[in-house]
Amino acid sequence: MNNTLPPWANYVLLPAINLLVAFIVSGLVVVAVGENPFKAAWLMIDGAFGSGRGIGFTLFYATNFIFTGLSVAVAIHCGLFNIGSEGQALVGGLGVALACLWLGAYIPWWMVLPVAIVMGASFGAAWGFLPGYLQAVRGSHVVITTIMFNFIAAALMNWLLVDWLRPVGQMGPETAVFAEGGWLPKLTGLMNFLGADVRSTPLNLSFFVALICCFLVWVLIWRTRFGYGIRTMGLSPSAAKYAGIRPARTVIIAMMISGGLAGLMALNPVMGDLHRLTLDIVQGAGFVGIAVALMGRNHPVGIVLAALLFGMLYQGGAEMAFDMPTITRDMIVVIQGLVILFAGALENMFRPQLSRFFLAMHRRGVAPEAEGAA
Amino acid sequence: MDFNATLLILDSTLRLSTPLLLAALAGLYSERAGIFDIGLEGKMLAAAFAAGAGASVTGSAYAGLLLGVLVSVIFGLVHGFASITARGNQIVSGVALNFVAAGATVLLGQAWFRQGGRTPQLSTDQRFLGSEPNFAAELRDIPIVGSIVSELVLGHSLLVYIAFIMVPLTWWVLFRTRFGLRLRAVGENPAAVDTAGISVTVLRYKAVIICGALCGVAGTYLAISQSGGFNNNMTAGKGYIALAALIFAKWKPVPVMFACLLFGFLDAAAIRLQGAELPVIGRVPVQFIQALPYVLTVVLLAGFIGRAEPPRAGGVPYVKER
Amino acid sequence: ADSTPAVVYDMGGKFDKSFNEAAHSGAEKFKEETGTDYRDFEVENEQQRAQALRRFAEDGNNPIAAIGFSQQAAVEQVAKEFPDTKFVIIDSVVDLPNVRSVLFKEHEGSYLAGIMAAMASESGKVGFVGGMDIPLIRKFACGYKGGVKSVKPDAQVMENMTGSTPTAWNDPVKGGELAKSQIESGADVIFHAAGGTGIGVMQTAADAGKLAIGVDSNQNGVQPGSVLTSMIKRVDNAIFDAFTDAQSGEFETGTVALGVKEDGVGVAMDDNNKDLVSEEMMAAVDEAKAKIASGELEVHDYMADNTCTY
Amino acid sequence: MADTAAEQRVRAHPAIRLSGISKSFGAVRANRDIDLTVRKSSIHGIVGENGAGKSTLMSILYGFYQADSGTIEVDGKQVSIPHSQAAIDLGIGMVHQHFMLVHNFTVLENIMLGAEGAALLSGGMARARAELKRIEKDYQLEVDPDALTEDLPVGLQQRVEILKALYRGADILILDEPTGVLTPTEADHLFRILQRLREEGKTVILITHKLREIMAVTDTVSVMRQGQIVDTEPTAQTSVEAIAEKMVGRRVLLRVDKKPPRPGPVKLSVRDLTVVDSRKVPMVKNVSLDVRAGEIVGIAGVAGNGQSHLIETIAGIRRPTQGTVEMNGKTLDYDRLDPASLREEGMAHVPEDRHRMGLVLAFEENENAILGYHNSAAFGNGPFLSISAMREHARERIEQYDIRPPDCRLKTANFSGGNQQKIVLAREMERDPDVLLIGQPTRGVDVGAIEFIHRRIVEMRDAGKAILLVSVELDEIRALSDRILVMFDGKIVGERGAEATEGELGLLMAGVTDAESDRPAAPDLSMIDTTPGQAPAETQIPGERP
Ligand SMILES: Nc1ncnc2c1ncn2[C@@H]1O[C@H](COP(=O)(O)OP(=O)(O)OP(=O)(O)O)[C@@H](O)[C@H]1O
Ligand SMILES: Nc1ncnc2c1ncn2[C@@H]1O[C@H](COP(=O)(O)OP(=O)(O)OP(=O)(O)O)[C@@H](O)[C@H]1O
Ligand SMILES: [Mg+2]
Ligand SMILES: [Mg+2]
Repeated sequence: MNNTLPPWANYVLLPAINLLVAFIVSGLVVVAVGENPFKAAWLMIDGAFGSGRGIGFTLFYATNFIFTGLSVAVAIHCGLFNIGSEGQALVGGLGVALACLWLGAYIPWWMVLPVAIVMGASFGAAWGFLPGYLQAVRGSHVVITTIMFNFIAAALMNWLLVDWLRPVGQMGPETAVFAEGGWLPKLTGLMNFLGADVRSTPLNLSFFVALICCFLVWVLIWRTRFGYGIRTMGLSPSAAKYAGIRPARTVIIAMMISGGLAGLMALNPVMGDLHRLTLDIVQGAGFVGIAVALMGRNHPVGIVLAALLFGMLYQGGAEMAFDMPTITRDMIVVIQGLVILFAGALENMFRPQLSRFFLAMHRRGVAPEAEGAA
Repeated sequence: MDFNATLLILDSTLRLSTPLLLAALAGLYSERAGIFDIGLEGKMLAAAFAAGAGASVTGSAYAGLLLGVLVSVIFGLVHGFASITARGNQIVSGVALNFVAAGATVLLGQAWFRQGGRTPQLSTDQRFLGSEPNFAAELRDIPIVGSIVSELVLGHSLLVYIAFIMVPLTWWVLFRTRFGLRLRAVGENPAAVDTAGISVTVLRYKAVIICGALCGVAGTYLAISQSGGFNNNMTAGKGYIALAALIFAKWKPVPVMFACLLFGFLDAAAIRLQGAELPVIGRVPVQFIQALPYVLTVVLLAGFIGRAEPPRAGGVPYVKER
Repeated sequence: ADSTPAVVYDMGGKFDKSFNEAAHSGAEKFKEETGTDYRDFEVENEQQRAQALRRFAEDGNNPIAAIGFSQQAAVEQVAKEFPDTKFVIIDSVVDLPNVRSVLFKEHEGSYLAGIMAAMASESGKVGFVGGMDIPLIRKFACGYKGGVKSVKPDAQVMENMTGSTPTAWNDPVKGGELAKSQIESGADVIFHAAGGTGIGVMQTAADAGKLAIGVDSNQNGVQPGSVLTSMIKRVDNAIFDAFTDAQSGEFETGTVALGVKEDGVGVAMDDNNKDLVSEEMMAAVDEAKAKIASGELEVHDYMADNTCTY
Repeated sequence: MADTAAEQRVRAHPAIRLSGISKSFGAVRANRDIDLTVRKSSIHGIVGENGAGKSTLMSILYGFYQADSGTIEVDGKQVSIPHSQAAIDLGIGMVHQHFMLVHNFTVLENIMLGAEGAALLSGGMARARAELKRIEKDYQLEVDPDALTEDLPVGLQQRVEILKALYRGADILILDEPTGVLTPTEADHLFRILQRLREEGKTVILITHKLREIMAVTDTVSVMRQGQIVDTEPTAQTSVEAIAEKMVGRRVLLRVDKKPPRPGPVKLSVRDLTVVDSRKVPMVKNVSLDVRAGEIVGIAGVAGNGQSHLIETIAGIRRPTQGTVEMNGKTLDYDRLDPASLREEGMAHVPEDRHRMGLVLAFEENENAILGYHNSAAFGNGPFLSISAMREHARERIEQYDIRPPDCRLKTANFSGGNQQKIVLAREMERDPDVLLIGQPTRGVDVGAIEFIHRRIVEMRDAGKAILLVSVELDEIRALSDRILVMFDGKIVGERGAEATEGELGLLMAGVTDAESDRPAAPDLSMIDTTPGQAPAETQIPGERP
């Protein structure tokens, strides 16, 4: 795509326009079910940020999306489209849960956490390895294999939970609740200290783990030799070959890092909130991650912002469902879809017009910052 | 397993593969034209809802079918607009439309019918139901052959027959008509089609419309033939299995049919094996059978059993000017 | 304490034509009779269970009813946080001073359903389609079997479970397939305990001109004329009582188990199925009811020892 | 304008008249205000450097691209050609530089595509078969109509393209670099067909880099440079030198004053090297050569005769199928060594295609300045890169090589071609390598920069480096090399000293080896040939980009 947009337009203006359109269409849907879209919007925003509880939940959901967003982004930097974060996160959950089940009863959380992190990440990485390997060595399209692996992961976890991990006499396919050592501290105290008055919130320490991962990913991609290799692979495989960057190795490792990040997502729901492993810990976060990465332009800072947006949708949407009889929880899913559609798939819909506009300004020399991208 | 039980499983295999077959053929048209479509799931779901709602409101199965197809085609056109005109990412577009369908169906269903996203139960005359021709009874008396014919061939719903007729029809369209020639070409090398004086855009839009229509029939089948109304998330991943089948069949019509029958059979078997003890093996984990289609497909993709090479131009928007 | 009560439904949603819907109608009944409004919420994910309960508690709603065993963990958590708020949990036990746990003796109701099935069956073969394969559902199956055998000791009972995960509660297509396979192998009466999946079971039975038995709430009207009866679980009563008790200030906590005796379970009779039910059927059912109530007949409870003795 | 001269000679209507055609791709102005007139039943040649805009102009005439401005006349009538169908209807046919064939179609299917006749194939098939037979007979263009296209050698694939055009009954036939993929005999066959077509009254536009062909077959020749037509003349009235000069826009004569070489020990030694390309066609055949410290060995040859594959193999980008390479006396094990580790061993490589290999256009300048050296201790410690070190290093190079604009954070795509080349040269030359492989050092670079680059190369030699130089610009080879090897058809067909004349080298480049020099000398003109050669088949590496 010939990109004659100045950076600020590319990173801020365009996504903003796309979002706006997405929300307008969502508004129309709200009208279709006979509610007042402005009231809905207000309920959503207030529900997400209006109260300490709301903020807690918003950040809790955002944590998931930061992890999956990073996961997708790392792969994209290597020119890979990993839509398997969903499955990788689920399998990562197994790693986290096992760590907590085994150790939770014997040692405190701060000793369990590192183990859980290692196991979650490595389980996720393992699930990312195979598609990576198949892409790099056998040339199987990573998009298709990762779709398949999502379903294989679901079946696998289903089997494990039903036939192995479910304690006897328990109804649902879930593990037993972990002992205290498998519980990450909630951030309730911190939030209250910061002046929010919340009795309890699912927001937990893994939020900070996510932020740390953002920093690490930034370092990896822009400050390490391997990250340099990843970006070269992603931007010009032929140049990578010329530079002696081994394609297969780079692709496989990138997919493992991507899977590992997805796997870490499981910390948040499993060790941070539910304190047990259930089948629906991921809830589409893997797919939302695609949109988060796209909107965040694959940069950690952008990803955090996009993740907050989707966290707001989840939490605010739930609140909206509380207070609007005819609007059910499914509204969230619709808005999500529309945002992914307009900010993701249709992100270039307005680019030509914008480009022409800026090119014109550039030609007239009105916008000097356009020079950089000319 | 005795003869009769086998027949019954095969019979239900037919019923269960029908939606897969329709969806997979839909995907075939789209992907052969170079438009990847992981939105089969969403299209089917939307169509199922439209069909269910349509049939219950108008009281006519055919109206339901019409609406189902219409809605699914609209979804197809959105996907087309995103991938052909806006040159967006086809995978992302598919993901997005799946989300929209999953949410909107239940949301609207709840708002309109207040039955937890379900559409009202349909009476038999508002549905596509198989009716056994009266000679089926006599046929049964003929040993083996008779019962095979009457069980497997006769008494299915109209849509089942449509699905299976679509297979030879698709083959014929693809390999015996001008449209088919161009469709195959545009999926491999759009520039060749362009320089041959044919509009890539129009051709690809035709493809996504056909894809939408077939998904529409698939969804309709789910909602008002296989069951008596729409039910939230009633596709339950069938769209992805269809996709797997399409790849497993290397984008060829007749193999697609066999792939779908295989996957349908696995499903039929899984249903009956749920929690059941088998004589020798003991208790087979059903989840394993459920995962089998995907595992098989990956093995194929890995090139261990043949090679699955997608259409060359698949997934890439046609851009002349970098 | 005249505060508005609240209900948190399980994932099936409040119009699942099954026990969430039963709870809903109970709440509606309460609203009509007392004029007091109530609030409700359908959860979509694990986080929201606790979130909803807590949200209602913080808003001062009281009592708060949680439908379904999946809510157990959440109720435990939140009930601790709000000792002054009364909670009701259906189908599970939470042992806290401010929680009323309501259990149902599904095996007894299923036993009655079994009797009717056996008597209605001409082929001597009847079917059972369960939702998610969990002890609770096997409890239904076992009681049902007992009822059937009590009438026709040599009758054959086909038993299938839909799945092993929550999706098994909402898969009519699979339900239909299972019913079809049972019908094709001779069953002419099929009892479902499968939530939304049952819709497919009843549909298929109707399509094939066979009989189905509904569950939880009165489903006789779902396929009028081909639903023999419904094994009703009076969740509506449980909710209604809980709400009224709380209003009149006589809300006792602890565990209650409602069976035939307490009229907590039973078989539904209405215009939709009166032509299907014969006098002798009624007679047999009433007799069994009496025996069970008097304790003379003890229906085996699968969950007592995870075995079925029939 | 020389066009006017041409115009006077146009009887009746010209077949084609283009006026004021301009076309930009983003920031690149591919065609700038072009006027071109093509006489009926003539063969009109168009020459020009890579990127001069030839293909773009023809694609506009064929309706593949739309001109930003300008008008087109066919047979004196002004027409608009919004899509290829319009061009086809006007009797215009085009054989594209990059074939427009469907790889998994049969020849027949490819030819029918777009001209099927009826909605059902069966009828059209039969007709097409018959028609094809006729054309094949008339022009001796045999191809098996049922063969799968991807199984055909490129030469035959091009035949299919020509058949496509003839099948549609083209009166005006455009061929974009048709001979790039043809053997000399195949090429001659093609030219006979073109002459035949002209006799039938058809008009042919022939794009090529090979001036020998221009002189041999065209009636008129137009020269393009930097998106403009700089000259159009009757072929008879012009000369190769004249054309060549106009093409490159400078006297193709270069002086580099250099001291006599003081060759040291052998640094690079290649023995019996054989390399096959992705289509398994051998591109390099048993090549052996030595490069000593302090000497420049130049490899001359018409593009596409294996030079690129030779260099890329030595650099470790391709795997040799047989033969050995020794550097500093050590045999290089290519299964173990990749280009990066070879650099550590002291081998630097300036690739001939800077956009495909030498640079990542989306990177900042300072990032490209370490491409291939990104593992070196100088640019960070342990697994980490030091941004400050990278930028510091980049600034030095910018300073030394006078790269403009002097901004190490600017996106590389936004540097001009010449400056992009300087970025690559600076990177490869300044790391004190023992062996330096250089491909096309001055392609698309302005004269000032060429001077500078040549001086640097000689300085490197005097500093005792062993330099292997590949260039399709013979004058460059002659100006720089101490020894000249000539490559033809994958083999080294001769060696000469720096004093060798254009004439003798030209003979060698045309494949006339010393043994058979009695053979009539092909006009020694093929030398001033600027093709990059067909890029190896894997130009676009697959790999989905979001
Ligand atoms: N589709 C395109 N999008 C963007 N830029 C293009 C496109 N096609 C050509 N260009 C640019 O336009 C200029 C002219 O390209 P063109 O292919 O016409 O040159 P050419 O004379 O045919 O070169 P060659 O001899 O290598 O074929 C080049 O700078 C090229 O990079
Ligand atoms: N592919 C491209 N993308 C963006 N901008 C480009 C591109 N190619 C050229 N430009 C812009 O156009 C300007 C002129 O580029 P061009 O390569 O034509 O320079 P030039 O006149 O050939 O100079 P030189 O002789 O040094 O190559 C460059 O300075 C650059 O800013
Ligand atoms: Mg060209
Ligand atoms: Mg230039």
